Amino acid sequence: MSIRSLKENIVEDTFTADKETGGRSLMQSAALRFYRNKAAMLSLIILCLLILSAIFGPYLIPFGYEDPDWAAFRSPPSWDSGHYFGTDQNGRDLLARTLYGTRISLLVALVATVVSVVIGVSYGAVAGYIGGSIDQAMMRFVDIMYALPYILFVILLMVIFGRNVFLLFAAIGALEWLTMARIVRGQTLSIKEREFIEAARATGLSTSAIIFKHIVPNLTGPVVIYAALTIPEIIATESFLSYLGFGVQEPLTSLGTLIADGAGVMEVLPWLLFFPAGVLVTLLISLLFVGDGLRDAFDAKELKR
Amino acid sequence: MIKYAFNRLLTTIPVLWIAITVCFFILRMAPGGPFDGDRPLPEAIKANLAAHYNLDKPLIEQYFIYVGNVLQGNLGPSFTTPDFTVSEQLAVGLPYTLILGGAAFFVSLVIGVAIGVYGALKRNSYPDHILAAIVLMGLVVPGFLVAPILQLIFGLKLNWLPVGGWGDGSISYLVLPVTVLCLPHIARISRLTRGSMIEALNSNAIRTAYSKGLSDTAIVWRHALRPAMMPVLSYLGPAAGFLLTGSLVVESIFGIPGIGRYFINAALNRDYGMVLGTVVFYMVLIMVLNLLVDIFYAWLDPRVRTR
Amino acid sequence: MSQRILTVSDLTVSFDTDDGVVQAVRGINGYLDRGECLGIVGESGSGKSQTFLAAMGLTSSNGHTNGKIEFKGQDLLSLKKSELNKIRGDKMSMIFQDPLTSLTSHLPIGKQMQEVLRTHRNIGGREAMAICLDWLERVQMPEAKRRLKQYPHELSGGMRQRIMIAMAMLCEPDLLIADEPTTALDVTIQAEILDIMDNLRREQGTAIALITHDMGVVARMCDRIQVMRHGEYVEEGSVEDIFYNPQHEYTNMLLDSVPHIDVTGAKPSKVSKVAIYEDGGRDFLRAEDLRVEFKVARGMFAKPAILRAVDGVSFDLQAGETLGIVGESGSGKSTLARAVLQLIPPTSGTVSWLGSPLNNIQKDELKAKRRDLQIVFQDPLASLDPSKPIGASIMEPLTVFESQLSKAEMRERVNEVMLRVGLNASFINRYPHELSGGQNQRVGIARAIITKPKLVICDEAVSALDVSIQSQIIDLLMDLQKEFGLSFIFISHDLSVVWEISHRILVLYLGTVVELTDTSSLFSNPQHPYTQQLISSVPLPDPKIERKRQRIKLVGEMSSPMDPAARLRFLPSKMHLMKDGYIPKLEERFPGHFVAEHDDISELLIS
Amino acid sequence: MQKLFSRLILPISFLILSFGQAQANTLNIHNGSDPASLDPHKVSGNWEDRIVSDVFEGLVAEDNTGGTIPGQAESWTVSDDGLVYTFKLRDGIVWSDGKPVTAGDFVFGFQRLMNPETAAGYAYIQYLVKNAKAINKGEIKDLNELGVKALDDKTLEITLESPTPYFVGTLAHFTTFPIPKHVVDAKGSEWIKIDNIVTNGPYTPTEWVPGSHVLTSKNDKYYGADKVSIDNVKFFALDDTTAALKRYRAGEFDIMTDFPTDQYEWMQKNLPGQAQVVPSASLYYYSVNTQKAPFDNADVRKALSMGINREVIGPQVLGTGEIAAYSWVPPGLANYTSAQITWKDLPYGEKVAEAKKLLAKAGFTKDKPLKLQLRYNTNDNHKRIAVAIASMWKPIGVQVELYNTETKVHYAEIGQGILDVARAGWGADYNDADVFLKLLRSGTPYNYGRYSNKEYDALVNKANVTSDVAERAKLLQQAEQIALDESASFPIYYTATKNVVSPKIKGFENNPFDIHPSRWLTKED
Repeated sequence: MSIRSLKENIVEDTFTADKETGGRSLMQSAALRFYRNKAAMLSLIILCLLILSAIFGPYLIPFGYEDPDWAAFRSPPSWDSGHYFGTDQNGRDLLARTLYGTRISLLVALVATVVSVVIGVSYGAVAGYIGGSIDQAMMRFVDIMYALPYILFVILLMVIFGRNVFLLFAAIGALEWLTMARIVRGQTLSIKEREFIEAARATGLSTSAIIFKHIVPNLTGPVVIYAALTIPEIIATESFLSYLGFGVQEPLTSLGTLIADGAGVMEVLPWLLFFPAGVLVTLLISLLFVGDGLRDAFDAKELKR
Repeated sequence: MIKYAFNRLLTTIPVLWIAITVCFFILRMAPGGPFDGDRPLPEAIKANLAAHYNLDKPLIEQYFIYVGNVLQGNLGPSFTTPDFTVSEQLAVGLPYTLILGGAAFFVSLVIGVAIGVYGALKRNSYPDHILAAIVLMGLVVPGFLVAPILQLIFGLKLNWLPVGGWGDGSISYLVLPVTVLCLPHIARISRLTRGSMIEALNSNAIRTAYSKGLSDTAIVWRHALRPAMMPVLSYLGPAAGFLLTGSLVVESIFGIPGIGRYFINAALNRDYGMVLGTVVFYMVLIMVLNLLVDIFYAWLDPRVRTR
Repeated sequence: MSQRILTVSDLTVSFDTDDGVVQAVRGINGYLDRGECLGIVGESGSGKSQTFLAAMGLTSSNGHTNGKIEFKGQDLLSLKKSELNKIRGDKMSMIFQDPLTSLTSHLPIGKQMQEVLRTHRNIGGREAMAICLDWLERVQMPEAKRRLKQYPHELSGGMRQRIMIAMAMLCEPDLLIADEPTTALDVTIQAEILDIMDNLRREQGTAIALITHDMGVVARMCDRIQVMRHGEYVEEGSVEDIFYNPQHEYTNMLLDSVPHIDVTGAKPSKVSKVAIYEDGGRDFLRAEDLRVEFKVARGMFAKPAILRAVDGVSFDLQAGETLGIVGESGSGKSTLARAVLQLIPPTSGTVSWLGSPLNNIQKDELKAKRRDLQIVFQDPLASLDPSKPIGASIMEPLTVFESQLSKAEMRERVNEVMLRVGLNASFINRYPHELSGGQNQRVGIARAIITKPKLVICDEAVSALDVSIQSQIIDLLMDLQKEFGLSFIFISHDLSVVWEISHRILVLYLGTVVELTDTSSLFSNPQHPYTQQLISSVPLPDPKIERKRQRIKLVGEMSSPMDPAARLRFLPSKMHLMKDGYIPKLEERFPGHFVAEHDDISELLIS
Repeated sequence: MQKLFSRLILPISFLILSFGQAQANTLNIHNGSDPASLDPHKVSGNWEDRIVSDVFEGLVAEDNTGGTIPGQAESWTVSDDGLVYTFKLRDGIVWSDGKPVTAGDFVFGFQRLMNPETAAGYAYIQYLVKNAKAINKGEIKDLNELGVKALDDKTLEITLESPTPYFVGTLAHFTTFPIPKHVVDAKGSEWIKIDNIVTNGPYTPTEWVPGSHVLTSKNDKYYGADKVSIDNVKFFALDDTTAALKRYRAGEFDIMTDFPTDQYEWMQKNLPGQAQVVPSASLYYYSVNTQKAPFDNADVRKALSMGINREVIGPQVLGTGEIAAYSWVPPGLANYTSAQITWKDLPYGEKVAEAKKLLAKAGFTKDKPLKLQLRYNTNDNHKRIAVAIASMWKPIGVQVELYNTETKVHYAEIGQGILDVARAGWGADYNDADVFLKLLRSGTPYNYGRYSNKEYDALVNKANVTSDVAERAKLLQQAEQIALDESASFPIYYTATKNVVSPKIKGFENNPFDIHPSRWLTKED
């Protein structure tokens, strides 16, 4: 009737003939589907290039990200001076700063995402699996957190953690986990209803064993997808905070800080905006496409948005 | 329904209370006080100011005074603008924010849904891809960058629209700020709509509708659109919040006297009363909006109604 | 020849998928005449629906069609959409398997129906309403007028399907395509729906294309049959030809796989002859007055309603015996199974296992006993952890109950059991989604028997499978029973399957036992009116018998277990005691034949 | 509901109304931040000063170069001991509601300023007045003890704590403005609401939309009204100067009181003569913690100070050409010539060499660098200067950790002495060198670096009771030289006023105090 059952039949025919011992896990088949998605693969390649250049780029260019070139303040991009992206108002090489900024932005996003994943998954899985009034209470708490003006809290945290950008983003991650917890809980609720969980209970597995052996592994798809979508969100949040003047501490920089600085001088020193904004837009688009690709690869309908 | 709405609002009271409490104490943990500034005040004057605003009392007492005031509907004084109480400030800013946010809300919903439905109907065609790419740019280019670019192009180069300000409140002053506010939401709403519309169009119910010989228009409007709106609807509650925080950028760049800017200015100025006031205001707004969303849900889906 | 409505020639349908092009229909030819009922029979994935979806222009967007489908002289495949829209819903209409999702949930029934009339007949308002109402009455919709304002979710499955039929018939089409119209319905409802369709065909002369996997349904309804497999018609002929003189081996296999209930009292061949009475005897498993209640929230401040899913069930089971539990949806059979295994804690009553209680005992104690009590589930794919290779799933009980074994020993055991259930050992590292439904169900069985349990509960274990696979799995279970002396509780809504393998059968109705006796006397001498209705509703895959059978129709419809009047549906004479919570008593009418108290059947028949 | 509705309609109608007024001769000023208040006792910033000083007038007023001229008082006399000032009020001065301005309104103003209950942030400016400090601290409860008395409706007598030569200059400050007693008596704290407020200045506020603008209109009852040319002044609040510049370019603003430095070059090219950068009587400096090792060592401080290449900052880093500062008191203050840092004229290379030597002597070398934290409050220019100075210090063996915080935290912390080196700035509230020199006196709250030198304190204290102008200047100069020699703090550059003025505006005179009362300006169409 449906294509799925059609395929199943064909699969049955093929496999009875097939004598290989290996199998494809859901992860592996998702990877295969992802591999076939051209836009997502291209984005992944671009993303990898960006990450590699953020990691190794700063070592390959002759200028440091914090040292002024006293001879070249506000100089436009030039092949001769070696400032391929130009310099800023402090005579610092923009290429070096862009690479460095990309690195910081990615790191910051990573920290926040890891924190949000860890909290969100454990919270959501526990709430979803235990259920009942505990679940109600836990989710009510999430609702409360949702209603709080998020950006205000970030600003307050900024005020408290202002000095340490990684601490700050760990804190942002600690606010970002709400959606993750909701998604994980929803998934857990539906996984919990699946018969294999009942089978595990019928086998006599303990609650914690069921959560960690059967539920958490099956959350990989949604978690990976949502984490992939959290990263661009955090990068965007970071650039927003930079605009408000809460960016990372000088002489460190981030893409958000560079763009916020560049936005004010777009008419007079356009290169200060153009290059970092180009990198940010490329980065975000790649991340979004990769996230979309993952979603399609895992065929996660409930996460389609 | 009214009873339901009332109950919902009732349950928000403890939520509000928790939020007020958390904010109240977090704020006081932050270094710096409302009267620190580039001209340090002599101790005597600081003491006068502290006494004036009850800041010399023990923190816990200040907390109870504040909560007591809020219960009486009084959000207290603003430290940074002594001529206005917090409620007065919010009352002055609210109309601007509501007009701006409401317009942006409406425009992003209409355009976002239109693009999404179009994309779902023509999925994977070139127009679909091109529209998606344009819309995506709205999502990834930050508002604080879009705003000055639009100002430059439409305000200064083309001279079509005013660069900023509220002017006489006419549409021409609203176009740019509303556009900046809308772009990311158009992107999100259109993506959501496209996805859920595709799903709705693949549903059994739509298959039945086709088998009845209905035209495409009738199918989209009568049968597919409402179920497809469900995920969009659940996005709208939070989106209203994002519009508020987004208006922070828009208001400061376009010089519009809404309440978005209080979010940051009050926190930076350690204007405790103002911060808490905005928190209370924001939460009440979000809760009312979520309630509206729920009611709308019931309209979209009769199954929710009878539950 | 003027009677010919539909001609299909050289039709192919193919789909682009991730795994390449899939040929769903590979060049078929066929026809349909006026007033005729054509059955298209095939197992899942045979492409039987695709032919008619193509005719309706409903092939999904990644599909391609080739060939010709002529409907009264027009080639449907080459028509423009607007032209096709003039035909579908008017001269040709279709009903689907799942009536809940097939109706638009946010529109009232009346609007959905009127829409058809407005589109094709340009009739609206009262006139349209009157036509809709007329059709609802013709499909025997109770309280038809009220239904027009209701939403689909407020109606039962049977009512929804009546609406689908009424809606399809509004323009009095020449052809009604019914795609598995009764698969999602209970057997008593199925019988009613089939009768309605049959009457329509007689009265209106509407040709019906009936797509189904159920040989019994075909036997009852069809004049002519097409047997389909892998996108091709393998055999075609009149209903008698196909059933009594099948030519193709596939047709043969299909017919053989279908259990033929014998209502004369003969024992089915598959049941093992003797139950092994061990020292425990009837103390092997005993459930007494078991009750499971759920609280159903009715809004934030209303008191939750009590749903009695299992309402005082008692039975016992002997070692080596198979107890079949049948009941329609909502009868509480799955809840009963889970309560027995303590997967859902019973509200009251006791379950004892080998003389000692299973409920209200320590966790550890229960865990130790679980080794002997296993369960096989309905949905083979859902019952396996998709993130683990099947070998790991099969091994899991060993890691719990025989953790002293080394990894290698465990793997050895897994290999053994896989061979035993007919799985290739090379599949050990495969994932559930790579296997077919039948293979996955073998995995589920392997997992259930690896610890050599004494009791296995099969909860609709074969319901999701095609008949051919179904019979293989049943054979496997019977073999295992013989080999290991297993006891089974076999739960199903399908009487014919239960008939085939059970020693004794328990009939459940809304959480209560209405009849419990050995298989042959249940079928040859059913006592309770409900049992009689149930048996008479099962379509038998034998056209001659089937068409002669008298169907028993009782007043009322199965309602919710939350409705207090529902318990006394078969005992209306005691309805005045409803408020006291009167429950019909179970009486032993013959030795070992228990029947719930009921009024005389003549009182209950629809006149 | 109706209330909400009217609130929705109000701003729109207001703006339609004001749009109509804009047709009349309206001066549109980009005024920076939102004013906190219109109450002279509740404001502190220069953006508030611009509005408040336009709508109120004190005993004295300012001309278009910031010079002191008679205001509400037409003349005054000083007693021989320099302690008692007697002011004669002008005839016919009235509030905008027609009620006369009396000496009593001034007394009321002063008393209100010092009343602890008012909690006026800037009250300390007038601690010069007898008993002012004690009243403000709550030590004296009776407000009538204050040294400000009305001898009659037209005569005001002010008694000081000690002779203060610059006292009359401070009377142009908004803290001394008269307050309409009859309105405060009638309306209480509501007197300041836009519907109630009455003023005695050339303008009177007519509309205030917080976050957008304050509109003031010409006060026809003002004694000099016939010479006031501009009918309305609209002070726009817009913190984002980049956005403001765009609106200036679109013709929405006539004057900007600040502009983004990066745009200076562009403006000089495209808006010639409109962007005006003028040295002002204010100082941009780095405070250094003189109580904390190793900064308690004057040599270390000197090395750090020498390591700053001041000539690069204004022209290169900021791009607006601010002048390098080698004195503590900016040039241009009345009756004063600043002392200068002795090594001012050494070439930068030699300064660096000398700095290295000094640091080495204190035990810091390239391998064992001096580690310090450089604090600044979040702001693009502060950041840029800090980055530049950090990299100037790097070669002399200083390793800098940049530490930025928001303004409130910055000042709260450095006010408590939590700093190694921190940015600060100071401007002249009134035209006297004491404004700056008091910053380094022991125990004053704004002495962030806790610099303490008895000789310095003695010299400054002595100067402030010296009536002879030349003698006083000499004493102050000596003190300044001591502070400079000890590198008590690092002056960096004299802050420039940065205005953008449309060619339509006439009468805008640049001055070191950045004072441009609207009454002197005219606008051509």
